[in-house]
Amino acid sequence: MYHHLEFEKPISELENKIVDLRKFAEENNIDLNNEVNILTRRLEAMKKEIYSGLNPWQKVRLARLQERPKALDYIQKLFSDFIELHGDRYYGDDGAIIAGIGMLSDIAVTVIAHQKGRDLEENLSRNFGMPHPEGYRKALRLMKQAEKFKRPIITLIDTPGAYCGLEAEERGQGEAIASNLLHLSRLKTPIISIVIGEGGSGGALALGIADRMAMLEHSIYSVISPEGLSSILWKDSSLAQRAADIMKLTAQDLLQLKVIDAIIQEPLGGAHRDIQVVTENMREYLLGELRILSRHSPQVLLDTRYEKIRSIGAWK
Amino acid sequence: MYHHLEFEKPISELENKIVDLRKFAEENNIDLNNEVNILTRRLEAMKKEIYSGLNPWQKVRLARLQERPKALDYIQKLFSDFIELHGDRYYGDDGAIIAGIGMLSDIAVTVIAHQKGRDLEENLSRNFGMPHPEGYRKALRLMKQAEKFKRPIITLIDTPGAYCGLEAEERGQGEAIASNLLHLSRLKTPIISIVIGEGGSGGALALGIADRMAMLEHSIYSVISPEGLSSILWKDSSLAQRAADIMKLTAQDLLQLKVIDAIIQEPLGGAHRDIQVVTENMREYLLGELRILSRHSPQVLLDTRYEKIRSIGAWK
Amino acid sequence: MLKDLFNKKSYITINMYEGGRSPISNAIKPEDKLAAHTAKEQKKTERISARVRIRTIIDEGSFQEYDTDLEAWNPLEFPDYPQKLASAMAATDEKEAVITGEGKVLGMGCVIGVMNPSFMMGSMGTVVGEKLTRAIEKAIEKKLPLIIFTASGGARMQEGILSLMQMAKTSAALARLAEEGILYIAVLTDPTTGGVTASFAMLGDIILAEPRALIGFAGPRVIEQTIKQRLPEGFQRSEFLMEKGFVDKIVIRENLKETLAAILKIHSIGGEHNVSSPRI
Amino acid sequence: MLKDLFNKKSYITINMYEGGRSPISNAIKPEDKLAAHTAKEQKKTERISARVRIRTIIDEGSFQEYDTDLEAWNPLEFPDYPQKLASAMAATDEKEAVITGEGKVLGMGCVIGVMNPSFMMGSMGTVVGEKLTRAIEKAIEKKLPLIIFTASGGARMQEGILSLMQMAKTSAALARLAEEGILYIAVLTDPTTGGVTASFAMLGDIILAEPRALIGFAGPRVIEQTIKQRLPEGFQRSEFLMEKGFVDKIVIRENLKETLAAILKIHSIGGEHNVSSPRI
Ligand SMILES: [Zn+2]
Ligand SMILES: [Zn+2]
Repeated sequence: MYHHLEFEKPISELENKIVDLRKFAEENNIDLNNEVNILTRRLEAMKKEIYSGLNPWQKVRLARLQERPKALDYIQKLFSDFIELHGDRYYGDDGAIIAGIGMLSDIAVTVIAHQKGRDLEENLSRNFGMPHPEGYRKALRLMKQAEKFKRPIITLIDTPGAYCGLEAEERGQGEAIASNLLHLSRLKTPIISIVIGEGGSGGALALGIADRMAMLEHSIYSVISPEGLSSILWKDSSLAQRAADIMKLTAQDLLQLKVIDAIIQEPLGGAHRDIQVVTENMREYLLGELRILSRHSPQVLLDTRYEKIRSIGAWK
Repeated sequence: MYHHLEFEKPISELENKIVDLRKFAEENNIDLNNEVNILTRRLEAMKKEIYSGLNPWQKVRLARLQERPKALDYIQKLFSDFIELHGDRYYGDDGAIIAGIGMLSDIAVTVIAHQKGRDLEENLSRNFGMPHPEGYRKALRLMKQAEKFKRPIITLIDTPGAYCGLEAEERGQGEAIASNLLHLSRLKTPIISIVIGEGGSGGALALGIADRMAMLEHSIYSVISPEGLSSILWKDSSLAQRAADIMKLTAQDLLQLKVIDAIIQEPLGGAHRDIQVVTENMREYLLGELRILSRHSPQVLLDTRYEKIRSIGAWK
Repeated sequence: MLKDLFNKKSYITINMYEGGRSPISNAIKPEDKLAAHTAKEQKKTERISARVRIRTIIDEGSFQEYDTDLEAWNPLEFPDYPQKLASAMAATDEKEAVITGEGKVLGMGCVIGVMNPSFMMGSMGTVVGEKLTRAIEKAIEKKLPLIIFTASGGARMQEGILSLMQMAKTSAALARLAEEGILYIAVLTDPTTGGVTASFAMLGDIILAEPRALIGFAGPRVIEQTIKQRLPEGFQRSEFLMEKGFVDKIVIRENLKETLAAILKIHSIGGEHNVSSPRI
Repeated sequence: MLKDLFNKKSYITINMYEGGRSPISNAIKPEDKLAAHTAKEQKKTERISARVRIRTIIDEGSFQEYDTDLEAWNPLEFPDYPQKLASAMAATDEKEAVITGEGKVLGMGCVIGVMNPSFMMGSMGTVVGEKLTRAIEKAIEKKLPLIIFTASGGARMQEGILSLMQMAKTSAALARLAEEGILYIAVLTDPTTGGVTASFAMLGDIILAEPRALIGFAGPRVIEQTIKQRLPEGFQRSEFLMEKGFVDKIVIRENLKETLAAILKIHSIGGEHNVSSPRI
């Protein structure tokens, strides 16, 4: 069952009111169609107003919503014949990263994604979408395999960040992320990344060196979590909302900062309201961009990718 | 202090007799020079006879001798400016494998070697020269580095085998060895391997895919230890001597089977009798072969290396 | 080391899910869930001959065997080896521990090698190494994907160092296959150990395994002797290897042909003819 | 996350040899033994400024600084950022947290970048990323080996996502350097954490570290908050990272210049002019 976010309360209240009114009309056999229609129109207007004017913190809440579709939900809909592949060939298989091969329409692709759990049980096996080094190494292994077989790579990003635990440090979280950044920048195959929920710092970036970078409309991407920033700035993680306001973490901010190339539209109220719509928007984006990228030689691809990464930054 | 092997007893007895005789002559002021000279000549003849006619089991004993020089002893003498480098960048640093860079005469080289301990304490930190997967992965990392910087690779082989333990299996001993075999066969830089003591099965082979393969005169190289074979054949590991006799594991056998290209001479009695002599023989061999290998293009090198490996075997 | 793998022809159920931490189960297709389920239920993994395996994988009538005449020799003059070979041949009606050839999997061409666990314990001598290497070279020549089913107690003692060198030979051939960008799928079946595990078994672009197959470098008894304690339940089984990152996917025998076909299909579409083709 | 690394300017001795298993000590040169010994004795690791570091490493009079005019901006309009920058500049007399340039180490030319731990905690904003990337590009252009001394609390929060992208930028530039076959030595000094550890710090062909430097992805406090327990002694110190396989060699400050020179020397002899030269 979907638990409404606080800024959605006026909407759900109005929705309930409409339901009540209909019920009342039916039970008492009165014609209230006119009233119902007026309220329904008001509801639509209210939704549009609320969802198009979400503040950064509201976006954060939406991006992290338990009900928001996770990578596997999209993978199941986007790719046919998907075969999940496992293991880094060094140490383990990390459930926080899904990797495999499949067909996007008639194109064979490699898919790599962070996977958050859709419930508590899955979240435990997925470590809440926070990978260990073996997750990044599995990703790199299969990205190199994609290069070998000249398959484009599609990554879906959705992570609070790389896991900050003892074992992750022992096994070289820093090395694993760094190594991905280096190798992804030179992979001779097209790479497209889409942030579908939460893009958490280096843990997200390790799957996010791409020829095309998009974000779903209500997803976020930042160097640190709002909680993290507020605890650094004000020694108080409960001021996360205030932090979110200043950190420019929405898809719209990142497009303006030229860190991403496109925003993929979600249905009114967010991706969870109609995953089919989002999936079709994603498919259209992916196929369109792959069509363009496939026209380039690997060398042009690499040079363009480098220029793209190279140009980010601002100074006096 | 050097503990004599049983087949060396006649030698040491005669040596003691000569010492006694000299002492007696001195104490009693008698001239026994003639007798001493006769015995000394007999000693030389005996040594030649014994050491040139060693049976396989005696070679096994010599190859494993605690006093036999270990990789680091040779490394210190062969290479100037040697810098040891550590770690596999995935999991750990394996003391059973030494790796580093240094100068062989005026050639920059990468050196990779199994290192057995020279005493019990070192043996514990070296795991008796039996690597874990991280040892093979360190080796591969630094071999690829050698290729990158166009440095020839020299490997020194001396291991009872890859470690057969729980953690080694968990971390993929098989994968680590296999991966080295595959990559070494295509490294675009000259590789020379020398078995300096014990060449134990896959654990040795993982450092032994080379353009030139030599063995020290009294070293051994086999698919399984004599103890292992005898316990398989006769359910009795104490029959190792009998096993050694049939398994063709001496340098001389391997030369005949065309598995190795050369035998490097040891001083009479074994490498431990005069490491300087062995080192100079090794240096001469290495420099000579590097001179030849350096004339070939990487492609010729790879093709020749492949043909060399490809041709091993015998069938009807 | 070799023999202890083969002593017990059928062994009791070891449920790895009881042993250590539970494996990350994130199957998203019903078949995967079925596989995991079935794996639990299975009392033992039946070993089948290479000939039967080929019938279950390769489309009827499409198999062309390679190198049927290659026969082992006794280069080390190892005592009793010729007799052992002769009785293995008589018992299996095969000349060696591997069958190689080409054929089709649901219509898609491939080169295939299948090891025979009942021919001298599937041990790898020079003929096994040579036949597999020739098969790999055929795959390069014909630009066909390669599938190898492993089942082996390791290197063949009786051919000594020459046997060891087959690890190098097959791995070097696979390195060339990889450089050509040709797909290699390894399918690990019970038991896969020793020199085979330390060479071509672990070199697949994609590594599949049958449920509960024993897969390891050292044999379990050797390890127990080394560490002087009992191995945990489920150690060195397929499920354990998948948890440790060395197996891509565990597939029950009934689904193997379809899974191989699905992988071949994706790879037949890839390459030059993938995104760069004008159809998109 | 950033600040807790820097709060204690001098911290108590943590002896890693007491903590976990003893590190594999196999130094074969007397200097190494000395280094290990000295490391034990050291009560703390003094942080030094980038300017001082360059004096201790680069031959006198040989240093030519790059990009002295590059100065941070406030692209996110982050509150108080300009003031923080101004006070960091005033306190350090530097314009940013990294100095780049070229010079000689015992006569051998190289491009060098040195981070300044006291400029806004050595955090990496876009100027740090840009200066390092330009330095890497210079090394490619001039075919000079590259040395980077790291010292950083991670990405600079005030530049948000742009700061994160400097990890990508520097790593992509290092990938091109690697393709050109040019040597890159990373020298990790106290503290090296966050985005710097997860990019160029861990990408050296050879990675050196000063004794007992704090090196990690996550800061110790963040980890303690995550796992809800105290970290073991010596965790995330240089010696720990070497044991875990991520550092090639620990070198005491007194030996750093000579060690760098020795590595540069070996690499100056390598390459095309190594075995293929007529002198052998
Ligand atoms: Zn999984
Ligand atoms: Zn060491």
